[in-house]
Amino acid sequence: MKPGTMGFVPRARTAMEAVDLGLGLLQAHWRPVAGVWGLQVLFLLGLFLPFLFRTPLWCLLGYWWLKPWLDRGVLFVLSRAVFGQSASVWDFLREWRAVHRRGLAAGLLWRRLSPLRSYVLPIFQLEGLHGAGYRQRARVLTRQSAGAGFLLTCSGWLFTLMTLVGFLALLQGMMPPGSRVELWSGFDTMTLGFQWFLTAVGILALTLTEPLFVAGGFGLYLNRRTHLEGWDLELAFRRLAARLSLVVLLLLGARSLGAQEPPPAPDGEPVVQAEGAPPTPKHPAEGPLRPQEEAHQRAQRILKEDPAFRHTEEIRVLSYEPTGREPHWLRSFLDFFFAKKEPAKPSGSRNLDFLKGLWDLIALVGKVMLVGGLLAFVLWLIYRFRHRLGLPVAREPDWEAPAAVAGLDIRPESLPPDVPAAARHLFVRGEPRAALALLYRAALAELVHRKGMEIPASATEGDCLRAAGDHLDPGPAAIFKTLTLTWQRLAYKDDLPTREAFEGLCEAWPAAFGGRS
Amino acid sequence: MRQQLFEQQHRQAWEDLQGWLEERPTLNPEDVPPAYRQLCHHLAVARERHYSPALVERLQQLALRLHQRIYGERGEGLLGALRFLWQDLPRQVRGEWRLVAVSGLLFFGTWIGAFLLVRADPNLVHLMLSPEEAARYVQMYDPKTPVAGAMGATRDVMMFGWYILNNVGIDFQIFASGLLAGIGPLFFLPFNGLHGGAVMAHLTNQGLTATFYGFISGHSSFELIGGVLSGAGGLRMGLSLMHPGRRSRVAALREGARKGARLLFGAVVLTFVAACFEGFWSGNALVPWKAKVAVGLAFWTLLALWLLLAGRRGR
Amino acid sequence: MTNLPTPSDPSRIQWAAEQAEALRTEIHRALVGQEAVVGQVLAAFLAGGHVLLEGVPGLGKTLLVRALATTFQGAFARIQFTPDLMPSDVMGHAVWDMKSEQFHLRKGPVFTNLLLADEVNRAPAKTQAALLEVMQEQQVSLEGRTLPVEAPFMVLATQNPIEQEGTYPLPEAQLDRFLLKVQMGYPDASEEAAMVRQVTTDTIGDALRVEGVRPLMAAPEVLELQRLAASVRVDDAVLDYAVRVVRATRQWPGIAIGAGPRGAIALVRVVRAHALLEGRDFATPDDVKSLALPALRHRLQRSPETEIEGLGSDDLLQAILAKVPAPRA
Amino acid sequence: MQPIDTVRTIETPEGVELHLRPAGPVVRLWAFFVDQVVVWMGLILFGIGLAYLGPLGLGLWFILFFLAQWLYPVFFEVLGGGRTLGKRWLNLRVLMTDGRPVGWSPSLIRNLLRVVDGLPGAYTVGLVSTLLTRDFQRIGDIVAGTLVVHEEAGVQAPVLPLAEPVAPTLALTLEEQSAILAFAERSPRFTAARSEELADVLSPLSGARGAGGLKVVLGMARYLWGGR
Repeated sequence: MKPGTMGFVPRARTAMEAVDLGLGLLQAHWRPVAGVWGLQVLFLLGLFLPFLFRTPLWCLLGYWWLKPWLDRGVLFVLSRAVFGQSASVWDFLREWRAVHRRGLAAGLLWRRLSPLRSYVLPIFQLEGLHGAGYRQRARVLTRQSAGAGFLLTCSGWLFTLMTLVGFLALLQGMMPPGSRVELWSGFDTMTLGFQWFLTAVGILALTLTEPLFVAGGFGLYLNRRTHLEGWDLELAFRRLAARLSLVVLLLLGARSLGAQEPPPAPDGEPVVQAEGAPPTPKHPAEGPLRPQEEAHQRAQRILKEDPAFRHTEEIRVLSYEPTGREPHWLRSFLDFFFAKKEPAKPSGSRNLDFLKGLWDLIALVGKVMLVGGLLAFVLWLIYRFRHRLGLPVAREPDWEAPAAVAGLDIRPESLPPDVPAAARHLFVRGEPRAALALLYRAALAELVHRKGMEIPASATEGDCLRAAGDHLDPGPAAIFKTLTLTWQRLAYKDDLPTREAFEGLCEAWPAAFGGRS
Repeated sequence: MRQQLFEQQHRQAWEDLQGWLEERPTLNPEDVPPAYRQLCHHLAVARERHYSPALVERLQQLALRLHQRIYGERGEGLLGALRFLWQDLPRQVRGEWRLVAVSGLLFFGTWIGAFLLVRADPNLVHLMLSPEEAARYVQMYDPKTPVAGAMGATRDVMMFGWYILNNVGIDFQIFASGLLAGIGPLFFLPFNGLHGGAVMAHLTNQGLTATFYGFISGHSSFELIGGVLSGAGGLRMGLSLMHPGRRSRVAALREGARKGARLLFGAVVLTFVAACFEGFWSGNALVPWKAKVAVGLAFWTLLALWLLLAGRRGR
Repeated sequence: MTNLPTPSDPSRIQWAAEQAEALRTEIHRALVGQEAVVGQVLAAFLAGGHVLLEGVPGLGKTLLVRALATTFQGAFARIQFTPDLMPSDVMGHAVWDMKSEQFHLRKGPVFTNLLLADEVNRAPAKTQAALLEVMQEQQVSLEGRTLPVEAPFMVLATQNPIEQEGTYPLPEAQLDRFLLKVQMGYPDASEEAAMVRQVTTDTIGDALRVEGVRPLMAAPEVLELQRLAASVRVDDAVLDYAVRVVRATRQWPGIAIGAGPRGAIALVRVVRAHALLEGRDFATPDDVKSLALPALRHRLQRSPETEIEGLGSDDLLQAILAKVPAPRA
Repeated sequence: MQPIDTVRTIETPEGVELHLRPAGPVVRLWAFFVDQVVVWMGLILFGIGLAYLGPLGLGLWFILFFLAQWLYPVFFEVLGGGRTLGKRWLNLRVLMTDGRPVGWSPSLIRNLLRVVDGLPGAYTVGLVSTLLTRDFQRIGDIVAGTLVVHEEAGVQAPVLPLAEPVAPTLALTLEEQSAILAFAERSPRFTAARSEELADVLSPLSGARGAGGLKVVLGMARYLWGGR
């Protein structure tokens, strides 16, 4: 064992974290733990074998009682793991005597029910203390994390219980639905078969959860010593001292050194502990079942298995006791408002009915408010977020025909009654630009107001042309296209149309955009 | 630099950050990120120089708390939830239409199958319902039995609570059991489908159409589609587990669960709405049953339109 | 080959329009579909500007550029930008010649007419800066000598919108150097079918087929076209419209930083070229509208809220175009 | 072999490593237990109150039950900084595996998947899962990408014991300096005898034993810390 290497990081932890440290050690070293543990469990089961068939539940009890003996194997492996070593089954067998020599009897007898069992286990197994020394040491060590140690012990029970219930439920779940075997009802009858079954499951559950308990307690122990004694510091200091001088300084008290070496060196200290075979049950349960019991069980079995007795169904209904009369909240409501002109009921129960009606009324108002409020809230939300929700939102402002498109006034009232004539007139007067503009905007006005074409103010000539394609027949559309192109040349290039071209447009205009001419 | 000097120089900065964490701000919010980066730097320096463990631990914990605070997930709030319902959920349903279709088929397929079978041969109902159950359903929808709504408003609230507890819980269970390789939905959906179809056909056979259809039509759309969606969510999760694609199984599962949970969320909202209707509307005896059926059909249409069309327009 | 018409020839616009149409047709021989992209790239080409092409791989970006190069018998070069690409790999460097015992300049791939800078955002900033400098100055400084790059010179840089990891996004300020940012989407179904057919027929491997493209003109004609494009008449009303659109980007909610004056200049430049492509010698507001997106989308910086809401630059620009009134002639 | 520790290291975008300390099944069992007690106490109390309201009360109680059963942990985890009441009691916290606080969706997933962790009857799957995973995650945690960690205790700056600063007679490595500082910080909590015992290990360095040696070592810590 090199003093410098540690299998875990010693830090001052909280108690619960220390438990997790123990579990972490267990996770990392689960293989050797499983090896040693398995060996012990097999040994124990072999020991129980003669009794297993007759009195299984006693075996389960015995197994449970002997757990402190089993724990020692786990603690042995974990104590090696603390120094980064992996203990094998052979190591365990070699150290067999050392592992079991200290405090086994006490652990199995008067310390068996200690609520801090796994927390104090290292004190006598690893430190080898007993008697007054043990008590003092245990008092010091458990002064702070005793609460956590107790919780850990309870967790051990709960985990075992959880595993047990889990297994039972799993098996129950795997029964085919039609088989009608109710595992849980086995607790009532406790046949031998069920006892075997229960023992097997119980031993399995104990076997699976006990190492957790030991590891958690060991974690608490390690952490407490780190807190109390500064293990980590001692190691660092030793490294420093070793670096400083070649002289090995072993000036520490034997105790703290001894505490470092799990398991304790097998020196000749003549501590005799009761060891050997765990106590075997002295009184195996009385022989086979007694006749009365047998008869009882047969009856049970018949009741259970014969379909004639077995038609039971579990029906779960949410039932409410019928009120008998209709509550007539409506009538009470009317009564309430119209000063009970017509007593609806015989007067004897009227008073009560009225109260009942009032109560119904309150409930109704509450309900209406609840539902109404919910509804209003939802509506408000929809309204509030209508934009984000991508709902069709009314255009803001509602679309109305723009007064001007591309800078041209297209309101109908701004147009002369006879557009082509007015345009010709302007053209002759030497205002071809105005003339063409008139033709174009009149055509647009026509499209907007007669054909219902929607053009926003940001539409360019090209947009209008595309939109017009959907609203005009091919003939007029072609004319509108020519008109647009001519207008664009004029507007953006100052390119005057020829007279013929203009005339052509004027002539085609009434037919295409007809309405007013 | 000696530790003492280091502490002296930066103590103020650390205390400021601590104060910001404890809601007594001495820092402007915009100064926090730089101060946090500075702290990270200090932590790295303190570790590198092996300052005393207590100091390193103190800085480490401060940094951890700030990390959590700064990188906390910002919820999208109410608006996000609404947008999810209006856009993302229908989109996702359409995106995962295969799963939704499988889930729907498992549910409605068996439903319709059971319905047709029992309609064809009324005796087949006993394959799926025990006589007591069948009788109980008949009794429940017997016109002479008062329906829930006729029992006053307090009963409505009670039924509402029960429906939420029961139905949403079923949705949750269908979803979560999807993790078992999708077996949960594969079992629950057909089971519920068969049961529902058998009940429906049986009651129709008994001539209880008015009460039965009147009662279920109002909320059926929400509840059944909710069930289908939670089934699809569970299937999504199970599928990610079985076919992780090119990702690790856990990563795929994580992604699948996130997607599935979104479907589930939609399912829960639908089921909640269903419970509202079931509690307050379906049992209402004042409304003629034909009107209820008409309303129910309208809801079916609206829901279908919602799932098919909502959120189609881009952002 | 066409003879150059004299500048005074009234049919020169006619000629230009024919040439432009022919260019378009030839390019479409190699590249099926993507009408808008081809139009925008040609417009940038005629306007003498550079283009940033964004689109997922495999849409024919390289094909487009090679086809364009073939049409005017221009030199074509392609640089694949990688993280270890150095500026000298782009610009060229001096080599010691053992025989003549002199330094020789080895010119880099930028000395060409059409340069395809593939995945430009994968190279580190200094290499990007070198390329952007050439684009701006049209010349290269090597070993103390200034070497002009032959006109016509056009850079088409591509970037992949999805792979953002391990890339160096181009700095916002330098994006300004690109006249247009063209977005290449997926082709529609029929186009894609035609494309697949074309690529898989008579082709071995992945070779790009540009043999079908015929050369149409030579560099002088290109320069003449560019000159003609620059002389297209832009009416004050159209100019004013373009400026108003650009100015609107600066006040628009949801835009943190709008386009600068350079944006308006670029827009008008490319509007001229576009008009020429359409066979007109004057620009209309429609030209402005149809090119505002590619010319401005890379010059905006969205505000954080907008980014969170997922609104793209294009959405914002569309909204602006829908609000800005068309010009009053 | 790597020494066992109870931390999981995450690296932040700022490039520093932060330590999370995953919590194991024992402490989580108790947190769960406390939660259940609280929830059921609440349900029973409300149940008694609501019983006076008749069916209306029953309905409200159903809703409460639903909320307590499914959403109680989610609400507390998201709005209470990753802590339900039980976790608060036992100083636990739920975080994402990268150290961020847990959000609605992961919290919902991890709590809904209790259905799976609870299989076959009494959380056996969850227990086995926590034991088999390195960070004690149950199935719900794995799927949601979350982690239950021990809450940091909030270290206050310890006060170094007063001592005359002494310069070490020889250059110390950083680790050694750190150990001496740590010793000084923790020595008030050791017994005097143990402190001296530890200081004695360093007697080659301090040149003294017993109380004198302790004083020298504490002085060195003072010196290393920065006192002159």
